[in-house]
Amino acid sequence: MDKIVFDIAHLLAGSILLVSFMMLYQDRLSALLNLFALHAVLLALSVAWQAHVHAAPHLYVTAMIALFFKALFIPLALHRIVVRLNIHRQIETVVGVGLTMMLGMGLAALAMLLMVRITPDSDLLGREDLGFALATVMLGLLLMVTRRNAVSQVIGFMSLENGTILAATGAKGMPMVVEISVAFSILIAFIVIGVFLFRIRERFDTVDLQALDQFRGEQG
Amino acid sequence: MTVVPSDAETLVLLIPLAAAAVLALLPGYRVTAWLNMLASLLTLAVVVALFIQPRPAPSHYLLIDDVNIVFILLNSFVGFTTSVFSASYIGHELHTGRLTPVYLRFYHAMYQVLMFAMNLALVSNNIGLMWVAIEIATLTTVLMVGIYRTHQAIEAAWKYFILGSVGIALALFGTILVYKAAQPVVGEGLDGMVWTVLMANVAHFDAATLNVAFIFLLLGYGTKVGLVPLHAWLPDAHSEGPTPISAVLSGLLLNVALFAVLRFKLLLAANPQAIMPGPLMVILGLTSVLFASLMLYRRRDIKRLFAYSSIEHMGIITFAFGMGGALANFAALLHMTMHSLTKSAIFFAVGHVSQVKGTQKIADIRGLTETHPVLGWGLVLGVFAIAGLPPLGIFTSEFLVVTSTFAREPLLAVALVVGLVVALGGLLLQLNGVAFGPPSAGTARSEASYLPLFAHLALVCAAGVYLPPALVAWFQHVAGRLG
Amino acid sequence: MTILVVLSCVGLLLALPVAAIGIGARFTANSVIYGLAMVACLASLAAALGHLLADTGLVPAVTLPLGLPWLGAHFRLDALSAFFLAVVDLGGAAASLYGLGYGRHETAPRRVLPFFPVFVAGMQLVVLADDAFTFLFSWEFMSLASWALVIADHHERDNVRAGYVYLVMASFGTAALLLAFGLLAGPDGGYGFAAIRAASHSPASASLVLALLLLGAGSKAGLVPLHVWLPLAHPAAPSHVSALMSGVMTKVAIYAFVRVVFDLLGEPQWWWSMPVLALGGITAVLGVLYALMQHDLKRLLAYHTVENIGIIYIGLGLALAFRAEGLPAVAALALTAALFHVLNHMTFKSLLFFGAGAVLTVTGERDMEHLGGLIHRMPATAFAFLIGCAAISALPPFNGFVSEWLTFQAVLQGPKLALWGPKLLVPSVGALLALSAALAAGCFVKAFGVTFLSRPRSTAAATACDVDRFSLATMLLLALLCLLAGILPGLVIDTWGPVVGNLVGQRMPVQSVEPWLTIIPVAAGRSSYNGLLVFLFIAWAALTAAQVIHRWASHAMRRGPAWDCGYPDASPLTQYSASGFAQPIRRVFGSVVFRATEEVDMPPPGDTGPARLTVMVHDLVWATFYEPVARAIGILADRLNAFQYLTIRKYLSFVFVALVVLLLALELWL
Amino acid sequence: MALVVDLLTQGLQLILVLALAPLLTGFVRKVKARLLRRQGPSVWQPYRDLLRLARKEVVLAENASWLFRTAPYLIFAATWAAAALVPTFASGLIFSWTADLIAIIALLGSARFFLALAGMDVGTAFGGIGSSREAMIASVAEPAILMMVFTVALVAGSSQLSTVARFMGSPEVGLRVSIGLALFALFIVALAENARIPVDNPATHLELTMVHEAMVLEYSGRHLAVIEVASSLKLLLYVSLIGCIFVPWGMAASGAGIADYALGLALYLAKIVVLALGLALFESAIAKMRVFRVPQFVGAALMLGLLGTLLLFF
Repeated sequence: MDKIVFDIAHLLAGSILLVSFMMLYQDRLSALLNLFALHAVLLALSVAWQAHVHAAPHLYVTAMIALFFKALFIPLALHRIVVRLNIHRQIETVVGVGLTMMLGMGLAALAMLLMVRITPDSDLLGREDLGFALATVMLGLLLMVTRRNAVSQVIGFMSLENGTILAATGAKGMPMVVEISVAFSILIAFIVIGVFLFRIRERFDTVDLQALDQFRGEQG
Repeated sequence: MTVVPSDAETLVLLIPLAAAAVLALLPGYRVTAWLNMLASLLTLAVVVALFIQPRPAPSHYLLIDDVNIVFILLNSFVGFTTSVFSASYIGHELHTGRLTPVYLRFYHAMYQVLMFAMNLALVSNNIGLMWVAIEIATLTTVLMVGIYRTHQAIEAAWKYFILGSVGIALALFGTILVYKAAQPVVGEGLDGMVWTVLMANVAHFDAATLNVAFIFLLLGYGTKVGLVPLHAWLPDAHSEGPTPISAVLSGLLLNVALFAVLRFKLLLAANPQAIMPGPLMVILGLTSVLFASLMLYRRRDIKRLFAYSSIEHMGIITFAFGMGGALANFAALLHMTMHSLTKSAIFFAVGHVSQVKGTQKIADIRGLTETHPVLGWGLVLGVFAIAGLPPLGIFTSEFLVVTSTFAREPLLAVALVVGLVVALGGLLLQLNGVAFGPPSAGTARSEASYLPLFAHLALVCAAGVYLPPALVAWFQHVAGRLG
Repeated sequence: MTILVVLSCVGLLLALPVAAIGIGARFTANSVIYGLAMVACLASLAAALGHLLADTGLVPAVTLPLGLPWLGAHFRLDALSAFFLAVVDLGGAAASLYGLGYGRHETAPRRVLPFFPVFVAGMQLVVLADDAFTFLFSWEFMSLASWALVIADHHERDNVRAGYVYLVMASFGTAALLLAFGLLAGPDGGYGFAAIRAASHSPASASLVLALLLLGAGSKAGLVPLHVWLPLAHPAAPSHVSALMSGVMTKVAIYAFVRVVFDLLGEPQWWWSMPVLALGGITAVLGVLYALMQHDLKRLLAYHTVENIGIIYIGLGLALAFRAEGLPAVAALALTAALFHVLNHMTFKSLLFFGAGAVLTVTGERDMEHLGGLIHRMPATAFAFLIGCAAISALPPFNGFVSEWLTFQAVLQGPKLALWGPKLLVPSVGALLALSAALAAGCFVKAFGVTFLSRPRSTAAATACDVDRFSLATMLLLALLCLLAGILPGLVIDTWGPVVGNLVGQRMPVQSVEPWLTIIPVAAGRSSYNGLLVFLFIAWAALTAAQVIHRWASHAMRRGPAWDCGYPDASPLTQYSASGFAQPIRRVFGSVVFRATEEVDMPPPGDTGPARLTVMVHDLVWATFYEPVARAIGILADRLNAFQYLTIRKYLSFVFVALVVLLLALELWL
Repeated sequence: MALVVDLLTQGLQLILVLALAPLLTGFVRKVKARLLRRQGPSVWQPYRDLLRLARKEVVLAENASWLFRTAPYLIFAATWAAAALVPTFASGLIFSWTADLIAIIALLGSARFFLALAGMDVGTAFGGIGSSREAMIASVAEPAILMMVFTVALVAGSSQLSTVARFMGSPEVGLRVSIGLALFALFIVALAENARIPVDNPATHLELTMVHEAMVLEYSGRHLAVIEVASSLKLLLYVSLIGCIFVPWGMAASGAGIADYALGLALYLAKIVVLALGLALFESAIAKMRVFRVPQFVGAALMLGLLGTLLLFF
């Protein structure tokens, strides 16, 4: 195959990771949502490219899901929630952005190191793709644990999940990718609906997890 | 689809699924409760048939072998007894207004979906399918945990949901990595996810990929097993959901997740270059035992108390599987069986207790053996069983775990024993108040059936004294296959 | 055949709870359960004694298809088992007979009746078990049954707490034994005792087993510092169960020690005797010192159990020392002494607990400070209790003396030892033994004097009357046994010659052939003792003296008030109290052992308020060993409890950290 | 025939100790009186006292039980048995193997046990004080004497007094530190056990200092007489014990002729006289101790005994 094929795939995967870093850096909620939309678009492109390259049309479904569900629907819905809830635009990060970024760098390095060792018979780029996916997963998790706000945690989770989808599509000929992405979408929908429902039922005044934490068990 | 599959392995999945559909449509909790029981019984019958008949050849999706049939059998049995308990229990919840008929309908449908998901996870021959099944099980139980819609219940469900989702995502990444490792050897496509194919070829897989994969899988499915430090969802989910669901969670779902871990352990163990998965499991198991045993001391909610005890026991089982060897594996299987039976029995008892006393707070439940001798002593017996005292079954498995470990790794055995004694101290401390001393108010008779409780206890007690040689031979056979 | 008889007795006992729950009527249930339990115990006793006396060398064994199927439940009745089975059965029969009367006063019989026969059966199973699994199963089962009996009166907070401490300690002990047997069985799971006996154990692992046994069996027996549960739990149970626990269950623990150390482990190493001797000596002295500080009658007796366990361990330690140095004859003497003390302690401790139970039944009091003068109102109980006191104080001509005398004889063989360690330890332990014997006598002067003698200190004590005939019969029978074993020791100790022969390779010379039934442990020139002659002479001399004086001098008698220093009608409170009695000894020993302090709060001159004396006694063992552990668990539990209340984000970060750590580990180490 | 002689000798020993005991008490009293430049009562006075007491009516405290009434006889019997078992003028008597030294000490323990109980019976503060202190002293004295017994038994290779006496009389003993320590320990214990100065004062009736007298305070008449005999017997026992173990010369061996017996008897009497003189001298020269000094005093004996024993193991 053409080298360009891999280069494009590689470029897209790298961009996804880059956006992950940007999300880590971004501490404003609406900007974060936009960045996530970008993340999802890049994922959709990447998946579509894989579908095209490997002639695996079912992957287009995954790409469509990524594009419409994650890049459009979810960010819009979350935007609405943010507006409706009128929650502070400033994200309360747990650790400073600088530190988070350094942690993120470390994680990315770790992911690369781990992935470079494996599959010695496959080419370097393929390994790096997997490394990018792993790094995206780790950064997503990092995002989840460094943000106090439920909405940004949801975003973290979704970027984590984007990483897995990236890995899944990168794995040549992997079956059930579509099913998995559908299952994940359901999961995400649940989460979003959950956030949404709690607000509507007015059980929680804010979506800040600290409010939820008041009902941790055994305090009554 | 008009083709009715005749083979039992599909029936195991179809019955719960069909029942769920029917239950979702039927009003009236008495009928649904009975139907629920009936469906569970049918599943159990099919599983027994499945157990007896020769093993079918594995397909790309489903697999019945000697290992998972043990899990399926246990699953269906406890699923059935729990449905019996649930049938007599859940009506009371309706009377007290904690549940509405609509939610009850939902509850019964979800119960069967959960059964379906667990059975699917167990019979699947495909690591992707297994992942999907476990995800369904997670979602179902999340809904069940939150069914009372109190603040605490929703908080517990939310916590469970988030942690479970992250776990699931990690497990998926691990699964993808396994496929990645398999792909160069077994080729692209479905084969790369079929368990039997993977097992056959794993020796040639890339070890480095498998290593990373196992860490993701261990942490992902380990979250569902409730291993410390991934356990946080477990105590709350147990304490806030309906009691039958607590019983199913502790008795079954944890086993299913453990089964998933076990499968990948086997995979790794078959690859000579990969890391030994045992030590990781041993460390996590031991951490869980020690942590959970200390957590028992400060519990104020009785269901949460036993949830921590479940963490402890999953730790013991993980520890034993991690140690490996015929004796330890046998002990782990036995322990798993006994724990499922005992812990669900305890949750049955706790359900009765919280109904008659109207509370789950340990401080408000006092002198149970005096006001409710049968229930009280049943609970005492259950706690003794779970604490590993004879003549109850867990004593046997703990005996085997400890003695077999001590000869190999004395320090680990000592640490385990310390955990066991500390846990016993904690459980007993709480039991003393609950079962003895001057009784607290609440002398109403329990309306739910004692039958499942004492059936389980009788089984556990009988197993403590006498294990049928056939069962043991079977377990030994399975233990041998677990390496 | 014998073993089948014994096992069917066990089976009968195990079936009794069903009857206990089934029979509604309280009176009938009581009679049926205790009656049948007694029958079962007696039948089993007959079988065990028959086996022991016949000494055919046959060892009946049977394997039942229970427990682990590939192993089966092995039961075996060798001489050692038979001896301990006889001890268990004798104690069980006595307790059952006593229970026939005592049980009727039980407030909650349903919390006692089902567990009593099961408890006895558990103890029987322990001594019969012939594989590690069956042994530990029965062992823990026994603990569990006795625990249920300890908390029979569960409305009493202290009882539930005692039960808690007891069961935790019991599980600790079981855990230690579990590890010991794990080590003995090896990685392949050779759990049968025959396999363990046949296997060779490396010196290191054998020593570890010894250490674990001292922990496991020692905690059940009550070796200091593992004894703390004992004085809490034994008194809390109904008195006939206290008797079983103190008199019999501790012996089962001794059995476990003897079985493993003397039988399964093979040849002892030279230094093994040293920890055993040291612990035994310390236990003996501390046990009795603790007992002296008590004024709860049953607790005092429980502490004396600790003391006597120390004495038995001294005997066992001596036997180990001599055996390790190839002196089987002396080892046989020491082991015989230890086993004799096992039997003796069972008889007199049961007797004493029965006595305490009788007092408790009629007065409702265990606190000696509220008793007194019961000898007038309970003469038969007082008589039996007195004999028990004399026996436990090692006074001739009773049985306690003979076993201690034999132990002393073994101590006197100490110079035969070649190695310095045991050689120097033996006389020191002898001194501790002597000290404990002397203190025990003082303690029982206190116990009997304050409880039965002097003037009543409460109305309950003043209005008591003697107990039912079952209880009395039991106590008098046991008193008779104390006397008989004391005056015919030769006949008694010959019974377990085969036991000793099997364990140390040589038995003591046969005693029953000596003239006048004297016992001569080693050689006639060295030492001998004839309890029969001593008893006869004392009886003859006392009777003759009384007769002569009454016949030739005077037999006139008049009652008058006691000397009152000119202050008539002194209140009973002016008598010596139990703690007052112990005060001199507390001053002598207690300041070191218990950090006892006395504070006198004297009102200023002119003030007519009472002066107050506050005595503080610290339990150093509790403070040194247990409190730190309890505190550590408490602190850890508190600290870890914070993990219940974290935010979801923090829980997520655990997952995250776990992932990163594992991946890092993978990266760095591979 | 030999059996009859043996039995007669044994009987003689029995009667001898019983007959001599009050005399020894009287003799010590007399010597002490003379040392204090008093005339003092006759050495036969104890016999007269006993006879008078025996004839008197017993005044029993209202609360006294059957134990109070039987205890004196038991105490007497146990002490007599013990005293009769210590070889006096001859060793190897027909029943000498009945009990060894440990058993003899234990028999004295039995006597003390009943005495202490009797002190508790009436329920006055005096009885209690006596019993309590007796228990304290005994708790140190008894191990001390057992340590002494160990020393002797280890030297002689036997705890049987006849054998010990024979061994100690033979030249193979030599001079040993341990034996000296044992003698010293035995002497201290003898003082304590017989309620002599400095541990107790046999002549006192000052409540706060007395031990033995406090326990027997409620006794009167024949009961008191029997107890007095028993305490005299005990004193004699200790004197005989010292004689038998440390100066066993001239003791007739079993099966010896009349002359040997006569010689043994004469020497025995001489030993008693010498030891009694020593006791009287010591008692006159020293003052009574505070009660709580006593454990230290007797404890010294325990330490000496233990040291003596340990030295033998080297």
